[in-house]
Amino acid sequence: MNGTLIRLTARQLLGQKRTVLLLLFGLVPVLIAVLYRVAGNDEPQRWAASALNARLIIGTFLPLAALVFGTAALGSEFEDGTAVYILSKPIPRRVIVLSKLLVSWLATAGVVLAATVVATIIALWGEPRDGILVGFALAVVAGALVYCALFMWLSVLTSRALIVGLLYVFIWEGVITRLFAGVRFFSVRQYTLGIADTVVDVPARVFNPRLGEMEAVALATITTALTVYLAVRRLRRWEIGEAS
Amino acid sequence: MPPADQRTGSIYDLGYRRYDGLRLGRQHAVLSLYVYTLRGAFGIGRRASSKIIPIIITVIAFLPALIQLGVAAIVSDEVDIIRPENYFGFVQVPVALFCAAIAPEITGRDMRQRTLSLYFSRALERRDYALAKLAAFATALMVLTLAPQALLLVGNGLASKDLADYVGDNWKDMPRTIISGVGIAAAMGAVALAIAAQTSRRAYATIAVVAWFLVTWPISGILVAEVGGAGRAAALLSPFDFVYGATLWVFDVEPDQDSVQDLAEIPLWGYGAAVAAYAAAGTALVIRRFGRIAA
Amino acid sequence: MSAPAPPIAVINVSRWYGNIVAVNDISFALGPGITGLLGPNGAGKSTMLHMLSGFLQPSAGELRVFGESAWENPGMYRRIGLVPEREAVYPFLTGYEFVLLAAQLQRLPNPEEAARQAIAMVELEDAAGRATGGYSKGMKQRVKIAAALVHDPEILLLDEPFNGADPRQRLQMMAMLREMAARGRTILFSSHILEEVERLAEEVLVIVAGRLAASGDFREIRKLMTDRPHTFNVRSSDNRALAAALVADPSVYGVELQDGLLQVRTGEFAAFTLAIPGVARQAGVSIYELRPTDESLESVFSYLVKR
Amino acid sequence: MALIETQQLTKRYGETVLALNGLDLVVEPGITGLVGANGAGKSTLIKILLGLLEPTSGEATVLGYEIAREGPVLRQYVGYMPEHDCLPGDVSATEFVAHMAQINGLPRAAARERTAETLRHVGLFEERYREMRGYSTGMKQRVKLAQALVHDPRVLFLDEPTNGLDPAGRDEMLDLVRRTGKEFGISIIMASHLLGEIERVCEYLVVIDGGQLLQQGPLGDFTAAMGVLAVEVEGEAAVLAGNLRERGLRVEVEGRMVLVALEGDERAFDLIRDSCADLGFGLVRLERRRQNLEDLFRPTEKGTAHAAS
Repeated sequence: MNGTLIRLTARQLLGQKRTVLLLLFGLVPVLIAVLYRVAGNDEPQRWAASALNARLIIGTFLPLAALVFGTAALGSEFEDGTAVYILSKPIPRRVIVLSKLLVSWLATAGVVLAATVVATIIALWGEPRDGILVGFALAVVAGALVYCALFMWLSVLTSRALIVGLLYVFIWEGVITRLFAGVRFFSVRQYTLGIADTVVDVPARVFNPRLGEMEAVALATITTALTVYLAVRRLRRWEIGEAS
Repeated sequence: MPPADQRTGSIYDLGYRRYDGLRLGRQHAVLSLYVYTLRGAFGIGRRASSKIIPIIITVIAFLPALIQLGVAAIVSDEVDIIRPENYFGFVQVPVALFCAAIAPEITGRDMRQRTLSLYFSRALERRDYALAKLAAFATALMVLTLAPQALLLVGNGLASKDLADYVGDNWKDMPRTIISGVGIAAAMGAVALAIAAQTSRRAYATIAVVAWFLVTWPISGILVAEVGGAGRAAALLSPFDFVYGATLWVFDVEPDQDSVQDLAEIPLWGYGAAVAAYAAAGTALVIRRFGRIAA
Repeated sequence: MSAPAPPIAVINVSRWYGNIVAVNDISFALGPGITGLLGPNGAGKSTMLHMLSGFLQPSAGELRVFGESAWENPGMYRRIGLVPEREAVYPFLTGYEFVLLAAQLQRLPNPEEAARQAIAMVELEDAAGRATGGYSKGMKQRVKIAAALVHDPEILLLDEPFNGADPRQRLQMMAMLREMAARGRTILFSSHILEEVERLAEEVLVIVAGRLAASGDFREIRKLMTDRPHTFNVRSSDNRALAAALVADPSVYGVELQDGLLQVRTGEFAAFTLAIPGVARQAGVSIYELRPTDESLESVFSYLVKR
Repeated sequence: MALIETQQLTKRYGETVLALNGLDLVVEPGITGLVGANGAGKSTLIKILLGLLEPTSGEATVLGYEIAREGPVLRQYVGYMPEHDCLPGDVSATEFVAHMAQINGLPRAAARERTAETLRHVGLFEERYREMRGYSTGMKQRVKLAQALVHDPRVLFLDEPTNGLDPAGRDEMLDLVRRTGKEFGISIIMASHLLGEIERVCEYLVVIDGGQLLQQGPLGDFTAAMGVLAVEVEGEAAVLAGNLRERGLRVEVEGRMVLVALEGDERAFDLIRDSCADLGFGLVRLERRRQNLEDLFRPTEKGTAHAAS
């Protein structure tokens, strides 16, 4: 890790305007939770776990935030032509990737975790939490890391990382995983939900992920390590564009 | 050709020549920009890498039609035929992808590369530019919404035992299909372009368009199904939901049990009105944006 | 220990992109001093500099910086400073922060002091507190140089460093580079403008169409370049009379009269320039303008290569 | 009919910046140089005449068309080459220029023919089928000129057309502009802050400063017997300089060049010639130096040169 790179990346990712937009974005699940409480429906546990957290936050907000930060942290350096300045320094490529990853992870996890915690507390106000709050908080933080690592690798692989990432999240994870059960082993969303299940203690009717707890933790770890390794390897052999 | 024995020769001046032919004016300019943009949306006339993504998305839009026709050709024609309104339910997804990937290119390219000043200094008004771009993008989306349906209609007709019978049975769906296809393209295209035109950075434009589709979708689902009450109006928030509601209205079909449209209890014509309102608002925003932008 | 490796050694290096050969079997070695890498646009200068700076892998041949391979070797950046051609900077950083960033990434013991010194070297103190996003092209160029110099590298590679600089800034940058060269630094800069290279470089490498067309002492090469068939454009008080007088001179191949302009073709550059003042005086003609044409690098080089 | 006429043309940006300040101007057809320092209002004027910007107040006509009411009609007959980059990188020059021709109302077939012809005219050959992203600055400038010319405009607005070009490219571009104006009778308005460029191309000069007309007139009025001669010799520059000083000229040495002040003295040409002949130096180059506008309007010992005329 390199403090200078971390500070630089933080300034790149968290411009004034973007931070405001992001906070508004994080506010949406909270508002929905408030509306839910006002309407006062039954089965708040099932709603908080399966609808709010699994579907809305982990299904949509987490990958979107990770997509923005994960691809921008390193990808914007290539797009803007500033990558030369950090690559022409005596810093191991591993340190560059890890520093950039750290910042994008913290930014993603920060926004989404805040939304998860506040929205879940509101949704389960006065109800037993049964590990839902802690479980999903943990899952969001872990899932943010896996997604960011994956998208960072994509961003050193292709200049259209954002589109590829979108296709992955919303076609592969969103549609294909639902149709073909075997694909669940290759879905970060399923890892994230599986990790939540290590803590969440509710009946399957309330929340039932498709991957076992241990499978999910192992696959998430492998995916992170592998994508970080691939990103570092790719960066080592990065060639400046011919035209640029 | 002059006869070979004719002994006269001429040397032609190949220098710059004046042009005194036709000048077709504004309409022609708008039409040219429309065609150029439409070609650009599918990467025609551009490098191979600009074609990949629009082609993949277009292929996705055609997949169900191709599968259905394949099955009909190989197995039998007794398989269930995909209803047009169901096809629209599916095709919304590639349309949304196309919006996310291509809308930022439609005007963003001109903004990034500062080509706008060349357009606005020509026989073209700013409003013309906005409308030509919008029309081209909506047309590109119609390729996705309508062409697979046309293929399906023709293919099924040819595969059926009696073509005349088939056409007769399905005739009344034609205008409905066209109205739905145009409505989806207009509403989604106008709003997506209005969002994308706010920034010249491709990445942010893409994310903003995606956020419109994907953040409103679960919100609508959750507010309508799980929260209820006033939250049911959220069905008009998500493009997937209001567009599908409008399709149901056009085809005069009842929503499925427990679907968003069923639970929201909004009269189906309300979705039709929403489609019109979104299309109008998006168009107005695009015109406004290019009326003010510095060139 | 054996003799120290030269700062830069390039041995039979080629680089191709698919079927396009950008650099074709080039060899040279560089030591301390200023070397100009000269060539028309698209000749392969940038490709060569990118390979030297470790951002492109040679397709064939060997490329050594202080005896080590430049490829996949970030450690060497401790001893190399790099000024890329692209204008891009981090727009949200001030000039000082940008240079400080480079100093910190180089892990200098006192980065603040080093950054201040580098900024002083390029005379950017006044603008150092402003965001680089608002800089002019010339200012961006200088702040990039400051960032490349901040760790006092032994080798400095500059890609078209004088683009966008006005004449005064150009002089100032040249003086700075000369001063670095005097301290034993190895400086390689690329340019497609002959005059720039002429004023700064003692040694020159000429790349044309991916090949090394000439190398060595600049004055000698300059002589080779000028000693070739030439065309001069002349305007005078009486073009017709001057033309008649010049045709008699053995150095002149031919003359051509156009409206208000006299074109003279000569086979011997030196002999012609020596003859024309006397010939004109004898004919009683005033010379208002005399310009050698096709001085563009492309034409000079294409002549060099064809020989 | 005047080519351009403006009345009290004013453009304000926000509260503080006054880019044009009640500009009254009449420009006749021909090749006209529009000079002024950066920020004098050159680009603003061009953009207003093209309809890219709305004036805060005042009126203008181009080719007899009122810009406020008849903009779209007028712009059929206008070509514009902006100062900044404006070319998409992912299409070929042919495709782009043909598109721009069509936007200007040319039917498709005519657009194609004119594109081929115009690109040839500006000197773009095999490259024209390639994507423009790989073009050099010189090639890009040529395409920018081609798109402004392709529809055969009656008036051409060029904003700093030599920006970013190397000396050879500069010469070629200026030559192209001159020929376009002289041989094809297209009126040209060329903005530049380098007087030397204007001098080589234009017949008339319009000088604006602080958003107002400073002066205008035929170019000869401005540059006759003014400026600096640059002399390059085969031999020691310092020796030549000393010799010329003895002959009574004001001389400076800059690198390999000897700079001679003209100061209205026609004899300088002959003195240089004779000096070279006497010293046995080869004369390699003798030309007027490109001059900054500031030099022209800087007061000299003889009083204000032209600024008060």
